[in-house]
Amino acid sequence: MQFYLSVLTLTLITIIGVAGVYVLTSLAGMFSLGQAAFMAIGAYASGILVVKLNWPFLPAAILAVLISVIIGFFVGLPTVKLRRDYISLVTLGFGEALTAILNQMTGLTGGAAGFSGFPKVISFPIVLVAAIICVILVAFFKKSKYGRQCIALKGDELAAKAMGINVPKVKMIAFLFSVALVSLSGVLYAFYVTYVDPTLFGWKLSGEWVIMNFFGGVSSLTGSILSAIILTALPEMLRFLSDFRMVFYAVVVLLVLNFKPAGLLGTWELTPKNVKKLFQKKKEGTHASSGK
Amino acid sequence: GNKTETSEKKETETETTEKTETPETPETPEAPDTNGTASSGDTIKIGALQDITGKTATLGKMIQAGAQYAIDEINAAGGVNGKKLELITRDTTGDVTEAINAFTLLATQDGVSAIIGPPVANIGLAIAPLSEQYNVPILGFAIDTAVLQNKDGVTYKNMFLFQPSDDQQGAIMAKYAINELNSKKIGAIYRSDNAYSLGLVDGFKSYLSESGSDAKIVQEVQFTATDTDFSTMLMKLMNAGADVIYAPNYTQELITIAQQARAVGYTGPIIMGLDAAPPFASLAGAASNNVIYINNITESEPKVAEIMEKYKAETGADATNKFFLGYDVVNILADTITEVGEDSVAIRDAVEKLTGYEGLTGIISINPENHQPQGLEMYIHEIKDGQSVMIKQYSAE
Amino acid sequence: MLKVNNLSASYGYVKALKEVSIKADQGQIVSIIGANGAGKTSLLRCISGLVKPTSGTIEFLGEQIPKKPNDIVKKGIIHVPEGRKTFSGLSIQDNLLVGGYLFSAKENEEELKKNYELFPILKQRKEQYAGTLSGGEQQMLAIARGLMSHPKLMLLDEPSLGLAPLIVNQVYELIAQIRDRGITVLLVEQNAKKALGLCDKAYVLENGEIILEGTGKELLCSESVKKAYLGG
Amino acid sequence: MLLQVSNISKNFGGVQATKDFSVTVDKGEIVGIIGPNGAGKTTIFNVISGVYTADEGSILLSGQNVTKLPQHEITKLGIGRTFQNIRLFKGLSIIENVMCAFDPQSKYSFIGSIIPTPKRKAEEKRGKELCEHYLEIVGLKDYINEAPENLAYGYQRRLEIARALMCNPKVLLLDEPAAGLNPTEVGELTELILKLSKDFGFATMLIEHRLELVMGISHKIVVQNFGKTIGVGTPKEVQNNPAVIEAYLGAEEEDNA
Amino acid sequence: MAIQLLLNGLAVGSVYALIATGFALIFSILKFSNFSHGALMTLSAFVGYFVSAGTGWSLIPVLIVSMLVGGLIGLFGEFVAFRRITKRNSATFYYFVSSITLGTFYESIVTIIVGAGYFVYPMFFSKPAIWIGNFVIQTSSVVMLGISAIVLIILVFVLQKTKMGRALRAVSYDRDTAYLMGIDVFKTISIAFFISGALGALAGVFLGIYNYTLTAQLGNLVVKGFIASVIGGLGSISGAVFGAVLLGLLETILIFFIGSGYAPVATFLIMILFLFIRPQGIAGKSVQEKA
Ligand SMILES: Nc1ncnc2c1ncn2[C@@H]1O[C@H](COP(=O)(O)OP(=O)(O)OP(=O)(O)O)[C@@H](O)[C@H]1O
Ligand SMILES: Nc1ncnc2c1ncn2[C@@H]1O[C@H](COP(=O)(O)OP(=O)(O)OP(=O)(O)O)[C@@H](O)[C@H]1O
Ligand SMILES: [Mg+2]
Ligand SMILES: [Mg+2]
Repeated sequence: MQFYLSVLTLTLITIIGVAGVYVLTSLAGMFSLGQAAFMAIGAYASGILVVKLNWPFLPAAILAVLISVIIGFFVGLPTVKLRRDYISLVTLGFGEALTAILNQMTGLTGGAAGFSGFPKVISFPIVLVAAIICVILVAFFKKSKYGRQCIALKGDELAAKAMGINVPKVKMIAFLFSVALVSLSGVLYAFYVTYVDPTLFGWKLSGEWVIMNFFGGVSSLTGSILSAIILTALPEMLRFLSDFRMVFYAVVVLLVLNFKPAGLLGTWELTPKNVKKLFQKKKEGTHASSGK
Repeated sequence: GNKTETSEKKETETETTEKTETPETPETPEAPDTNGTASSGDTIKIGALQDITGKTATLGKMIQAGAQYAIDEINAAGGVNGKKLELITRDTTGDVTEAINAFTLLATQDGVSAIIGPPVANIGLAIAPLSEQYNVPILGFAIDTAVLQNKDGVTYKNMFLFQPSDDQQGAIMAKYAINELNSKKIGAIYRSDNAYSLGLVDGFKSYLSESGSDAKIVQEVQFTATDTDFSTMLMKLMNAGADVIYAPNYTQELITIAQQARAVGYTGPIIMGLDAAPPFASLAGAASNNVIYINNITESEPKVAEIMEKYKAETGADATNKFFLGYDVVNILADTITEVGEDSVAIRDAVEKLTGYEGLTGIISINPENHQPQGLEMYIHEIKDGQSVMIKQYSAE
Repeated sequence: MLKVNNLSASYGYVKALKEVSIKADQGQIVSIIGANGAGKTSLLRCISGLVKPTSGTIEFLGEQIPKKPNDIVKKGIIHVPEGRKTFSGLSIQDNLLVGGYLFSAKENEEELKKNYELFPILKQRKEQYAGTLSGGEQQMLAIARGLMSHPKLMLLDEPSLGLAPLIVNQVYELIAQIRDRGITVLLVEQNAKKALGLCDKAYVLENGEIILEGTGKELLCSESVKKAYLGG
Repeated sequence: MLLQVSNISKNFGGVQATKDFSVTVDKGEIVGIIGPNGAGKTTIFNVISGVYTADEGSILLSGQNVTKLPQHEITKLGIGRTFQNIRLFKGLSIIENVMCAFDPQSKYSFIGSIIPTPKRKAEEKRGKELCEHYLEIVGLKDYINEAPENLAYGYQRRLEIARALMCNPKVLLLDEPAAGLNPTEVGELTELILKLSKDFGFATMLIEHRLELVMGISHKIVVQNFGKTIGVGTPKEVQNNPAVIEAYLGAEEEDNA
Repeated sequence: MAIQLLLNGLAVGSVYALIATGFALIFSILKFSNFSHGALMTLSAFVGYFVSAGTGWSLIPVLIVSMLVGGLIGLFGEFVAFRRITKRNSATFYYFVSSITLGTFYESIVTIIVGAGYFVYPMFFSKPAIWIGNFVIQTSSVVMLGISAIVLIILVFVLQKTKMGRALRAVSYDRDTAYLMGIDVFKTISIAFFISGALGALAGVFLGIYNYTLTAQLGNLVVKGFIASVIGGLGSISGAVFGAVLLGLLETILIFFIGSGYAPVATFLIMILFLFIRPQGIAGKSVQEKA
């Protein structure tokens, strides 16, 4: 029970991060290899506030997310204005730089030995509520003016500009929203696990999140969440495979990318309307068959 | 559904009552029945929370192998209290998040009496606060003492260390550098993104400053995982006039450092940690000459040599020091269980009082205050003509 | 020379071509006219191998055409695609040389010279990236690039699209010249008047089906064609 | 004067795409730009709409200098455009394509974009109504939830026009709107452009090779060749200008139906 | 010391260059950064290791075999991870995601075969270092510099001047139309992957020699190749090499003066600065998008 709860909680934390990456990658078409670094900022900033400066958790968490967003703004500046390919480069470089800083500022961060001493404030129900809220926020965002502008500029920046869309600004908004979500997932992680170290937040984690986005469905939020669940649980279920489980994981993802290129769900979203449609279709199906 | 629920409740109840107990109070006799973590049935289960895959798998696998070897020996001799020992291994994959899941499995589902802990500090650090929730002792090897205490300096009740800490190991090497090599100017090269490396440097430095000797670190250089070129860094040490180079790093890095140091013309002594134990000398070839290292074991010890030979014959692999750490800990556990039974709380209390256990990795006594081994000696070796020669036994104190 | 028999093709559910049969003889200009989405481009893509037909056959010089587009080019069929499709990041010269991919450097050199004579503007700009050329310049480049492969049959997809009237005239003169070199031309056009005026034979395609065929003159006079395609 | 373009030049690594181009366009006026391929017509549009910044010269929109402004701000000040090669947004439905042009004007904050505030609801509703209105004008009312890729070519062009209308243009730039249309469709398009120009009263600039369209509705035509203006005047004047005939129209007059 | 630093920087740069060229080649044709390249390097470095350990051959035959295998791995990767994406003409994102997954796949294969251990790479040179007066350079660096230079020159020549190079570039712009020109598109793409794989193997084997040891983590260096190729101008081979050498020099100097710890921070800041000054990369031409 404890074990399943723990896996579930960690999965929900991943979902928040993946929802953040969804905003950036699936909506705005930007590929970050440094989102995990913002998770680190969330974790460390809140940790320092609580553990070293004795702040209460809640204000610390809020300030940590705020700090991430401010740092995100400066990292974002060059990325939103430059060619799309450079986003991964700048964010990757930022991630590496941040890891270096975390390793070097031993007094504050514990360096490579990691940061421990987090009080265990976070438990499953809190994470569950946070995840649900975050997913709802992202769902609303997708249907908002910014969501639409993101999709528009993902397809054609020049045309987007010609429609009056302030491309750098919209990209920045998507980037910062993503940063906020990801860094929140960092805060939750830190105060659930009570320990973090710099190696947790490398570019591969960012890459994994991108994979989850694609695995679930090109631009489906539902799909991204579903795949976060599957791809986090999959390795856990495959523990017995030991070394082979990553092979298995990679093969599954490659198969989906190859044979179901739109991802598991394509663009389908779990909305009341779509569920109704699905239901109706089934009904129609049964009607038809019974009619025969 | 209902049944498990009630038993769970019981579990938490016992937990809370135990938490309020003072350490001196002896545990209640009925504890084994109510404590869900104690093993029952015809085997006694011992958990191994080890890095079986991932970057540090070589370490974890060796500990596991040593533990298994010891268990096989014990079972062949009839087991403990008439029961066989069984090793349940859970893989941390060297990743903190995975390690937590693995630990939770061991502590809540596998019903182990004790856990043989991970070799890497980061994993240990992540597990430590969690370990307070459960009643399973973790006998580990992560040499960072932060693994043993929380941030307020209170010792975690279930965490134990079974080899000299990084402070102690660093001190042993520093002591040797000052006393035996008469070094005045030391150059240090270490990995800044590796806790193990950093810990050994800290231990070394604090000994230097506390010893009052005039030897000092004249130059230190750090590298990170993706650095390929050490020659620039080594030249910096040489330029600073270092007469000894201190390199507390992993074996694969040590090979490169030794090779490149010799290539750029450094011929002086290089002091290394445990990682320069065999097979380092055979791997680094001529570059390994004039390397001094510490080890938990020495091959000149007949029992060690015998096991090594036997293990090699059985598996074709070489048993390293990690093997013997795992081996010793299982034997300590077996002794303890013989004495106090298989209840994990009883084992914990007994381990806390362990004194004078004569293992292959030295004479082990646990300091009940901080759960570290006390006065544990290490063997200093020097590599000459490709051969390791044991020079001295040293403890930090 | 080219014989298309009962060709059908579809994209998923969309049926682009239904039982289309056409014929072109050596040295002819055969044009296919039809509204947007009638299936003209699809027909050409079938002939050049980019689209696999669902049924029907395509014969060229009495043989079934090969499967892969690059093998079809070897047989002497070149497709100048709709919308020019020049290699935007390659210089004009490189574009032309890619057109001559199947030929030796020496043969290409000669052909290059010929084309530069035909299109002096291309020679002037030979180092410019094709992507930055204007539409008309790109169209010329696309045709010239097609000529580089010594084709026997040239498939031209809307070569006058977006071109200035003067250039349209030039392009049509060029097409006549190409025919005079003995190259058969299959011409797809919206600009029905021009195409019908030039061609030897024409087909009218509607919703993937051939609904009319005849000589250019016949169709120019046909009432239904006038109404639907000539704006009269 | 609504739009005043003075002496703009644009050079691309040695290619003088446009040189000293000037034009003025007034409310309700339709100005045609014709000229051979590569004459720099699209470049003029790109400079006016801010895709490129002019090397020299200035552009005044209602008296405001917009020469160096970024593209999206120029759009906001009242320049809407369509593209020579259709550029619709994939992944968005037809109505969403138009909504994208409304979104920059939409007046709710970031908070409104993540939770459904009343302001957001009101603005979304206003935008949707406007979109439907514009789509109705261009004749796409029945397809609003379709994917734009499924539209026929001519309708895609109309969608681009609807999107440009959503930008509340004072000046509408149409780059070859009739390319790829058959004569019947060109006729319908001509009517649409006239109607829009009359109803909205904006200035229209039109690049076109289909002379039946451009000659039929333009009040003034500018003829470009090699980046330079070689003739300005009414359609009649231009058609009889020998320089224009030589550079652009060609001798075969009967072709220009 | 300045000259010594320069030498060391060049040595590091030449390793990065070998990584970056393989990267740039694939970028130039399919427009994505192939993140499986690192794992491919590891895999082929192990091939080199096992070949040499098994046969005791000298450097050249070991290199040839590894490069051949590396090329084949490249072909394999293209076939299982990228071909369908190409056929469908999907967005480049797919390549990127697929390549990360493929990298994971290779990595786990390596781990299964060799575990987490380290392997001592065979030493092919009898003298580990060459002294020129007071300066020293490792023999492997010298050889590596030479080989990278030769490979680069051949590659640039092939791409710019030969038919195959033009075909590669044509395919990179428009696959369908390249087909219409008689180019066998998939063969061309395969060739690119083969060359890239062979280059990866070359880099892998040299990294093994240079590091003396080989672990499954070697592939992490792919990040350096990526940074170098972007600095160099995406898709430009010669740019990638310049980018790599620049990065190597920069890192060496930074390590000497501020230490390796903060070097990534400095690299990042310099990179940003660079992107502002020359956003198209060293060799990239700035082409304005045309509406
Ligand atoms: N790649 C594709 N996927 C799906 N449907 C397609 C595709 N290409 C064309 N179609 C459909 O096939 C039909 C025929 O298209 P085709 O391009 O052959 O027409 P066309 O006569 O060349 O039209 P145009 O004059 O616009 O060039 C159309 O209904 C079109 O929507
Ligand atoms: N971004 C660019 N880079 C380099 N050259 C360019 C660029 N944009 C346009 N040009 C050049 O400027 C000239 C004018 O191009 P433009 O597209 O404006 O012509 P146009 O009059 O619109 O032609 P068409 O009627 O064929 O569309 C052409 O020679 C073209 O090659
Ligand atoms: Mg067509
Ligand atoms: Mg134009």
